[in-house]
Amino acid sequence: MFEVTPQPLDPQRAVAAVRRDRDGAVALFLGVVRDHNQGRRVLYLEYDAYPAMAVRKMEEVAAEVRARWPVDGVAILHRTGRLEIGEASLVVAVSSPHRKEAFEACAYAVDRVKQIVPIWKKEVWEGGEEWIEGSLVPVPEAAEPGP
Amino acid sequence: MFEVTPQPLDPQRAVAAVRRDRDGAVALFLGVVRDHNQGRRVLYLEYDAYPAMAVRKMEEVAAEVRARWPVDGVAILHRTGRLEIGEASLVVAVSSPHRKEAFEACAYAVDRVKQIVPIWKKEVWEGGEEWIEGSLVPVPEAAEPGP
Amino acid sequence: MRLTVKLFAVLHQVTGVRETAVDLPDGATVRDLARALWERYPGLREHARTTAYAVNAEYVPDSHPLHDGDEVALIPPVSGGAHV
Amino acid sequence: MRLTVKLFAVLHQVTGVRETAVDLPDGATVRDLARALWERYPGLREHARTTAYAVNAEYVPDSHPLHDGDEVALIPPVSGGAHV
Repeated sequence: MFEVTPQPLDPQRAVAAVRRDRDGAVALFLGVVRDHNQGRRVLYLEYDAYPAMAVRKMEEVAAEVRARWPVDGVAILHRTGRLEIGEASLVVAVSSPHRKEAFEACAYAVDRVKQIVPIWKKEVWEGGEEWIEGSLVPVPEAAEPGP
Repeated sequence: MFEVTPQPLDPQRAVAAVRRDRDGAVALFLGVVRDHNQGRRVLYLEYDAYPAMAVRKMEEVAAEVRARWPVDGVAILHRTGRLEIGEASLVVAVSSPHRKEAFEACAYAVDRVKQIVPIWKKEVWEGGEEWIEGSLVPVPEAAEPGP
Repeated sequence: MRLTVKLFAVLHQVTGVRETAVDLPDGATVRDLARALWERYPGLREHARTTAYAVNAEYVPDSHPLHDGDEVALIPPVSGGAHV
Repeated sequence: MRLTVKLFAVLHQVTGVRETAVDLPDGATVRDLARALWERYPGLREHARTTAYAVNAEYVPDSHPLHDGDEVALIPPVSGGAHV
């Protein structure tokens, strides 16, 4: 399950989507809007996204996870638009027969979402706002010129 | 929030209980009943507990977590009675300003719950059942005899 | 003194008892209580090596002295959480 | 050839444009498109060093050749997830 949506995120839906009967563990991560950043009081955040590409990149993150750990389901949900303090912007769920793999894979997926998925947040504070520049995305090398 | 209950566990309640406005991360773990163990097809599990002591030991696990990581809320919920395949027996939620601490603390809390909290599972399979013996609990040394 | 004894999981299974009262002379320890219970419920004996004890909801060593009204729990190896 | 260009986040902010069409001669690359956009929206220039490009939803190098109908996205450094 990979979604970019303006609707509130439901972690229970992510759990239901990833769990298989052979799984004993589901690790979940919720990224939530906090009230401060770098010493500044944050009023709310606004998320922009390139939804079609974001979903493709989420699928790519899941494929990387599966290549590294014997996990079952992977779900990645990201919300867009205005989010208030305490609301979840990101939900990542990973299910596995064993808990160690579920935790490691979930933490890895969160890292990768922040590195390659085309989504952006704008921080809005008293009297100002700013689009946060996070990770430079890794661009593939130019192909060798043909003969 | 520390609970031992025969009711279905609600991860969303655990998230709401642990999150503070300064937190950006909530790590969650769900232990779910899986359909096999050691090559045997499991029909369902039954959990027994010493509820009053279990809640005290959950509080002790949370205190250990707080002593090791700068986390905010810790919630531990465990269900009792008969649980079907796919139902959650254990929910652990940890909130923190930063995600690394939330993941580490959550994984540690799951380990400790399995080591010291007086709860037991019985595995029921086709034609048999068995109380699973997990961790020997750590018993304090005898006090030195007085003078 | 009178003690309340609680039995869980496999120990509940082998005795058929969830809770029972035991009278012991003053000065008795957890070890004395265990011996009294082995007399009453021989099935407990084969689990003795893996049984821990809690008094008033805290793990204690065998040598722990008991007092009238104590709640003593026999704790087999714990196995909470899922199979993971 | 005609290309569709999408602008996000700070690049949407500095141009006031979310999506636009650009006509370029055949054989043009992403770099040629970037130059054409800098003429039209000078505010993009100061972000050039940190802007990545995606063609039809895949990251590509500047040298990537474009084709009629391609959807090209200008991607500032991504910052999804929470502040953690």
